[in-house]
Amino acid sequence: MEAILAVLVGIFFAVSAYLLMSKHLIRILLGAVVLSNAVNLLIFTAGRLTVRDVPPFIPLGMLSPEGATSNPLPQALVLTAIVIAFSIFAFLLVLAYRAYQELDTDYTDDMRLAEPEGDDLPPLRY
Amino acid sequence: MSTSGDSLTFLALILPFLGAAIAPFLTRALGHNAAWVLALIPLYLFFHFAGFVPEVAAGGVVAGGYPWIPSFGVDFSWYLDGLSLTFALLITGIGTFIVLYAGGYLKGHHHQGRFFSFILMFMGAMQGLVAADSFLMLFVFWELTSITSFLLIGFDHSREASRRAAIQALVVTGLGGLALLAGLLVIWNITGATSLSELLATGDALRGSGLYLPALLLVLGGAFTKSAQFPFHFWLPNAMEAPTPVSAYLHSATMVKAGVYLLMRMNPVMGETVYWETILPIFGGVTLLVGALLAVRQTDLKLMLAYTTVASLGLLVMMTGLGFEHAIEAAVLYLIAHSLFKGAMFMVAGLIDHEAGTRDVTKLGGLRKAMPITFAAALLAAISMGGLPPMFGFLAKEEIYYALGFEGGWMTLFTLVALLGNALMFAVGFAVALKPFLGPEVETPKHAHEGPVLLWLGPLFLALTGIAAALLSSQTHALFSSPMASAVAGEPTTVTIGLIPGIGMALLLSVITVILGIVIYRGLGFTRDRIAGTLAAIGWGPDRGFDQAISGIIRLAVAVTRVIQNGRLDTYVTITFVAIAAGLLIPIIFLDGLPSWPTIPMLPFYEWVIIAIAVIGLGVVVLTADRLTAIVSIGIQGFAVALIFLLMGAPDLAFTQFMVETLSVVILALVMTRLKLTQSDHRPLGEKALDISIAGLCGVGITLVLLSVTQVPFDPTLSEFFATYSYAIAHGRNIVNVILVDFRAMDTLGEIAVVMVAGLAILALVRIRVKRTKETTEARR
Amino acid sequence: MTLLLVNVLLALAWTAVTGSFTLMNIAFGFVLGALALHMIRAQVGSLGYVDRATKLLSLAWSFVWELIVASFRVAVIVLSPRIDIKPGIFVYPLTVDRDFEITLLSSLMTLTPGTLSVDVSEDRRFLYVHALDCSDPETMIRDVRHGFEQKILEAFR
Amino acid sequence: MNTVIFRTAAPYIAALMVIFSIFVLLRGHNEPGGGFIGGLMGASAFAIYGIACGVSSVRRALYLHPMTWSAIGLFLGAAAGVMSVFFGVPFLTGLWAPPEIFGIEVELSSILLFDIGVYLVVLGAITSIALALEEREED
Amino acid sequence: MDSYVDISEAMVVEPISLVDWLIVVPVAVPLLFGALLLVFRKAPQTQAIGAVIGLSLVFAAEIGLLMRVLAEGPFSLTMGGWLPPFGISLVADALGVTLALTATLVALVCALYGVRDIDASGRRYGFYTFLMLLMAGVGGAFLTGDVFNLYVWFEVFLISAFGLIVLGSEARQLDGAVKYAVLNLIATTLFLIGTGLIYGSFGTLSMADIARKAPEVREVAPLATIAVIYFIAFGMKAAAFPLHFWLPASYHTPRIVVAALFGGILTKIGVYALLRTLMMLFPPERDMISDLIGWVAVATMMFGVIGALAQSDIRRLLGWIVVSGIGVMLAGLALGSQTGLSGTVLYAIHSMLVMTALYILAGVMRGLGSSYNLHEAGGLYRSHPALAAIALILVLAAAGLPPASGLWPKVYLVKASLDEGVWWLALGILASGLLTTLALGRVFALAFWRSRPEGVAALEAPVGQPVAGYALLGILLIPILGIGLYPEPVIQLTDMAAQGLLEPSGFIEAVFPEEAAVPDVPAGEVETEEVAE
Amino acid sequence: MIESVLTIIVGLLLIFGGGFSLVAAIGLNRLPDLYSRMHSASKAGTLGSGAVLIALAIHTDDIATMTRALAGFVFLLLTAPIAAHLLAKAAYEAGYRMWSGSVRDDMHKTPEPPAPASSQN
Amino acid sequence: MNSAQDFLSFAEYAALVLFSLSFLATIYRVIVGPTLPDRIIGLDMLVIVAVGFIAVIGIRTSFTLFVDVAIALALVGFLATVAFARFVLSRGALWARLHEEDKTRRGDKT
Ligand code: NA
Ligand code: NA
Repeated sequence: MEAILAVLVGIFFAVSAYLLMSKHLIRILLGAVVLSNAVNLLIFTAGRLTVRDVPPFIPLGMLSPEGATSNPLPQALVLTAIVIAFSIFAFLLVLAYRAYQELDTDYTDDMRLAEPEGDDLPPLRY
Repeated sequence: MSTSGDSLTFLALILPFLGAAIAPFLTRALGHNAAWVLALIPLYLFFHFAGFVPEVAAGGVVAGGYPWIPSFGVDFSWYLDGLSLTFALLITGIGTFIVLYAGGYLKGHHHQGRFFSFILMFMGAMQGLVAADSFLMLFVFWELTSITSFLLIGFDHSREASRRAAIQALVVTGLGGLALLAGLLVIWNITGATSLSELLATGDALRGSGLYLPALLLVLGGAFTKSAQFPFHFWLPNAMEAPTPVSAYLHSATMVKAGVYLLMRMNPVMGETVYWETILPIFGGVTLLVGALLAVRQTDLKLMLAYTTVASLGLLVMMTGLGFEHAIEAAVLYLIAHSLFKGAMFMVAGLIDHEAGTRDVTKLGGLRKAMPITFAAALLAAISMGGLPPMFGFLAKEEIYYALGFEGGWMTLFTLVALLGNALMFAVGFAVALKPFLGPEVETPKHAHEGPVLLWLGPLFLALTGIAAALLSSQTHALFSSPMASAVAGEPTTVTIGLIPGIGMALLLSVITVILGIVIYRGLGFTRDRIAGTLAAIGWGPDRGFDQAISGIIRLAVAVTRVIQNGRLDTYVTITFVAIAAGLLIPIIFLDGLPSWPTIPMLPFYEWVIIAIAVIGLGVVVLTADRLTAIVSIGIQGFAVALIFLLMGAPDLAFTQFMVETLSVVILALVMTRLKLTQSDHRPLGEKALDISIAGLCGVGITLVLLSVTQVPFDPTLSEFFATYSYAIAHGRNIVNVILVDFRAMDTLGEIAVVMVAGLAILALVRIRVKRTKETTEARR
Repeated sequence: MTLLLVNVLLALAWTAVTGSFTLMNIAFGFVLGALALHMIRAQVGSLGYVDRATKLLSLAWSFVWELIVASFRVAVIVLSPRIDIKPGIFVYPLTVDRDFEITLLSSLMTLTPGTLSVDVSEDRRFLYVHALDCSDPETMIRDVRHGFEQKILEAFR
Repeated sequence: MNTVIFRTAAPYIAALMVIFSIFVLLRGHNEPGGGFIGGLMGASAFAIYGIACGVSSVRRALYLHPMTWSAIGLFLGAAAGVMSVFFGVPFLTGLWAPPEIFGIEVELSSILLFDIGVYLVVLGAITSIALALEEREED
Repeated sequence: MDSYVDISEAMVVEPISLVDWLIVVPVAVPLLFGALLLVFRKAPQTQAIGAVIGLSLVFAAEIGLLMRVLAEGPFSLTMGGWLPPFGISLVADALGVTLALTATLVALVCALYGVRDIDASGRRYGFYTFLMLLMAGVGGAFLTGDVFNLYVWFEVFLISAFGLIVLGSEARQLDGAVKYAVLNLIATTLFLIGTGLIYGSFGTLSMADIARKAPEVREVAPLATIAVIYFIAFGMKAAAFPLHFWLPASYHTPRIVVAALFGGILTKIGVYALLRTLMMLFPPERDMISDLIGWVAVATMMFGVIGALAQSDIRRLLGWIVVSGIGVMLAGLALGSQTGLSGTVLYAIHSMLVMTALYILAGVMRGLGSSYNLHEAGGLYRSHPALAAIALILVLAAAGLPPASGLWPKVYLVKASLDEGVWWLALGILASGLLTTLALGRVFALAFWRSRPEGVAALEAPVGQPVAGYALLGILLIPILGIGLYPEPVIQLTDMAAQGLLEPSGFIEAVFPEEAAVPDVPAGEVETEEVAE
Repeated sequence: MIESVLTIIVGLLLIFGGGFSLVAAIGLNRLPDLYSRMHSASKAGTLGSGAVLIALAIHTDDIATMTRALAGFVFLLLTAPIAAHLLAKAAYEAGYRMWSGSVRDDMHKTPEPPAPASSQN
Repeated sequence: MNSAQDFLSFAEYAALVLFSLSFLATIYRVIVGPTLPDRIIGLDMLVIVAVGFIAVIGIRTSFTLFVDVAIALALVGFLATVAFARFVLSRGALWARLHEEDKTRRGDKT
């Protein structure tokens, strides 16, 4: 199972890289979403999927799970990562929107206000 | 040899800096007369150091210090032998008069206090430099001289030439300082010595090391830049932008002599090698000739003197480099002599400038009546400079010729160089000392008369000291020259030369020098024009080269920066992913080794379907040209991931993922509602191919690493612990939740901080604009 | 009064999702429901009256039945070899005039296969309905009028 | 979204979602759920409410600015951790009061307080985001 | 039903002292204060006061921590009372505490400068909340002993930085923020990837646990790849060439106080993380890539200063100087020796202070009506000589010249390079220093010495004397000059920090005290010796 | 026995639900325009998933789970029509035309045309 | 009894097959569109199918906690559709026009 998910993670990662290398902010954002999913799957897979039928819950009346459960720790980590990624994504999205509003473009090659094209030479004299 | 901490010497070393701190206030209170008070500082220091003379003259060394950075083995320690003590005395002695001179010269200047401050700091730096024992202390004070001279050269800051000269000096001497640091550290590594005293005790360790040459080149880099050796000489004449007291000080006993000091200091441990004896004399000789010739070309008194300083430094380096006993004695004598006469000459030049309003030698004449004391001082200094008796300069020159004249072979060449250089300096020296004073009176911008005592006291005293030192040569030698020469040579050396010259080669050479000098003096105008013509024909020099280098560096920097920082996010991200692809693939292939081939398990078909949905969703996101389709498809892959979590036994994750995907799509749609985007995404084919390759490699890399990691035997201790105690202690059946709120609540605390800040940041983003837009629209109306 | 009903319903929903029918839990659900209603107080106008449980049940049953029947009808359409439909939008003149009732009716119609509420006119007198088979709107209007709409009126008036 | 149907239904759906979100929050310690999921769900509720009935209705419903709720949540979360200073145990150590409240298996504890903090933070922040984006544009 | 559970198997049962709680303060207090400031965001006048109180508490706590670390060595507290490695441990050692303390000082100065620099709307929309949470993230990052928790704190300060960088919402700012955000997102995600892989390889997240398990796990796990992933991720956070793009693209765009905060603190956390992970967790892997790190270091310092030379805008120039400094710090990591690491930590401290001061200086200059643009700046030496003096010291500090703080780390690093025979690294450090001298010397000559160019009017400036700015610069100058003149105390700290990286047993023992009890070496003697010293 | 019957009912509901879900999905692809497709999605789909939820409710022996499953069904019934209505209205107002084979469009003939899109909240 | 269980297993499997096919068919609609609302319908449908799918998994694994996920999805799943509808309402006109133009250009084949 890990092998299949490893391949899937690879696909997710490649897609996110491709999207992030785009010149359109919206696509970059989509890349960020996919990237987050790639990483979440990666952590999840790295925690092994040996037991995957039994969720990590302790049944009523028991002090601890009867047998093995799926690994809870990566789940907790991924949960944290999901929420963080979502917050950052939301920020990026609104940032992109505001940038679009102020700069009239979502095409990153045209977003040249902070580093204008053809910057002037600094003074050569003293 | 005193080794303990000596608080008075320590105080002496920091006293100038304390003086610098009070100078502005004192000047505010006393006006230019503050000079009288402030001069007490160098005067006190002079006497403090003078107190060591007997001990040092007797062959002793005054050393001491305090721990400074014990963790690094660095002390604040001093080492006063004949070399450093003589330097210290010159620095403080001449410094006393420089302070007084500055009092007169900058009288009424708005920033005279600041000037005092700078010059005292500079003095302190210079004094520390020559007194320092530990390498790093030497280096610190070395750099401090560069920095304070930067301030002094740029003192007249409203003029561009001053600023340029200051930067130039800072960069060139800064370059040298760094070389020196590297050199000292290399020496430290070779010998284990952290201080000069330790180094001097290591004997041949340095010379015998394989790293001797790098160390030598680095040290020479420091010395040559500081001492303005060709081709680094250009900064020094430009430094004439500084007020004259600075020039007088920097050029006589200090700053430029620091390089010579360093060479002399290192001579016992680095000298007497082929490299040393080749590089130093050659650079010194060339510098001597270049400096002297360029001096002739000048008409500005200060510039004439400045170039002769270059020449003199060349001569000193040449003599130091030759390294045999008489050469060293000559260097020592010439150094002392030069400090005295050059200090005096500069002060005279400044005095003329101050009184007559110009320093252009072609516009001056007949001042002898108006400024008799000045004339006397100038004349005495010029005599010393010209190497005529009864001045100390004469002794020095005799010793030079004495050293050079008896050797054959290559030494003949150096002899000729010295001869020519000396003759040229002779001519220039007298041009400075005579031309403004002799001849008919010339109308000058200001009506000249004798300057105030503050101004003429220094030059006169220094000039007279030149006589006294020569007349009392045996005492001078006993107290200063011999100890100094011994220190430089690294073995006991006795200087004997007196005012009564022996008949021989040396005297002959002296006579030739004088005759040649007079000839040049007579034809000064002619020579000047020829040299000017030649230089014009060349049309390039290191000075212009410096400008070209700087502007070249800046232009190059701009060009390079435009390439590496091109302002395009796309390029930045692409490069980042190239790095990531390389960082994933290269180590896994070459360092860690590839994972073994995995077995593909049997999955229920619906799990394949879910995985397929994820891949399809991704495919659509990538392939569609329409953004909205892409956004909808993002939802698909997100849901697929949630289902994968669900099927892998992670209902909480699936739950969260569903919620997050939903909300992501919601806010995407909300934002898209506000955008008016129609164009679709296209990349040129080549770029697309490149991006796909990079992305593909990244994907392969991640897969390989993850496979590799999942093939490591897993240690489930943590999760077993959580399962054991989740309910028993933490009272929760949902182990994931218990991890989140108890076992690893710290993560969650950080996480909610992220969420809150994201909310606030978005609020700020959306809201602040609204206000601004209103304002700008109002402003537009 | 109606708020009370809704509040009770919400409390029941709470006990349903928590699955614990203890008195304490119902009370807590009631408090929660009250809080939730308080938040939306601006939108909660008067709703009608209480105590129509049987009629509500009747409405619910007729809806479920319609849902199943009509779903089969759609299934037949979808699965037939050739899709033969005459879709269109017809206008349904509303008898009910309260927001809640309009909403309920429109939702029921949407859930019932074959019809889909597209919009309500500004004056709330007409419901625009998309039908998969729009060949005979009059019959459909009649069916709804005597079906859902009447049951709603009975249940909520 | 100017439609009677939506405007009428949305408040009830939203109220239902809020209730469900609290359920998810309180039960999270033992069953799927918890502060995050609950908070996300609550935020969804307000997002729907806002889309249907306008942002101002949501603001009125919340009394305080959603970011204030969020800040209160963070404060509660951190304070739940700091409480343990009075018991000589490290930061964020679970402190338990006698259990049994409201019928569901919830025990009063600093852990619950912490999870409520999480809930409020997520609810407030995401609601704030949604409202900021739903608000009528001015351009 | 409840069977007996031995709590001592799972938790620390002995009550802890209040002193142990000091380690929590740098995280908890900024979070609490940040939350409170947000609650009271509509009272702008309370904001600065609250922030300063909060940061002062943190500062005091960190001084306490430092004294404790000096007295007793590293110590640790595991959150939730769980036994390590099951709970998240905070660990205070010389490295973390020293950097945290410096960062807090810088933040305190920025909080005060913000009073002038941030308008009411900026405060209302959370400047001080962002600042506090940024510092919570920073404090957490410096003190946590858990790799995933480190990731979380990275995100906390990253998102707070996002908030700060967009505050004001000017178009230029948004442009810069986009690049900043996208590239930093990739970096932190890569960090998370590395952390996931670490968990997959070790089954643990506690740094101490990883460090002690590394020797066995190394046999089977792809640790070199993970180390490289961390190197890329933190290298990017630190703005190492060629992953530095985000920094020069954005640092000049926000309010100057924000730039001061970022320029001072943020990149150093990347350096810190590199030290912590590569040196402490993966030393053999670091050895494998040390040449790579060295090249990156040289390229960063050189391209950084080249970038600085190319700028007309002082703020952009400073951004590149920050980059260049990162290269210098990486040199110590490349060398991996005691001297080199000590130099790196020392440089990090120095850089925090000096870069913040330089940005604030730029702000004060602008506040006096001078332009950020070097073509237009001028005249400040005549009008404000004291400011010029401050500026000069800062220039010297940044250039690594005496009498300021930049000298010693540079000396250390050059010495370390030569010790290891890596002459080109030494050359790079020295050359970049020289070019920095040129770049900043030019700024001094142009903006201070030169009179304001013809035809350039003074820009509109806020009324009032820049006394506040002077005072804040003065606060920063004390340590800057202090380190320059008498570096010994700080060097003892950085030596200790470097020692702790090279020999992490102290760190491990702080987390797992039972490790220390294992007497497989005649530890008794060694320990008594240490105590005696 | 009762249990067996219930089990079989559960099985039948599962097949029924899955079948209706598939019918809805097929309808989604076969029907000619988006308005027709909404019919398929919002009813058959809801019924399909709803049937499975009811199956779950029957299958479980836990009252809490049962009520929750039924609540899920109710939630579906509450939300699905609202979503369909909103989307249909939006699509119509945005100008997505009906299939050319449509026979009637009363909405188009209304005296009061819908308000312009820009004024929407 | 046993046969009832067998039947249930078969039914579970069959339902999973049917739901999986529904997934794929729904996805197909999302991909081919052609209009934005078509894709949105697809996404909406996807959520509904997911609810059923999860419920089946819940029965199959007898972990009833899956039902929580399913009902949550049922409750919030329509949110995305609502948001998209809002988008279509305010910006969809443009898309609709573009789509219609596109259709005219290619000739209406539906
Ligand atoms: Na590209
Ligand atoms: Na690209």
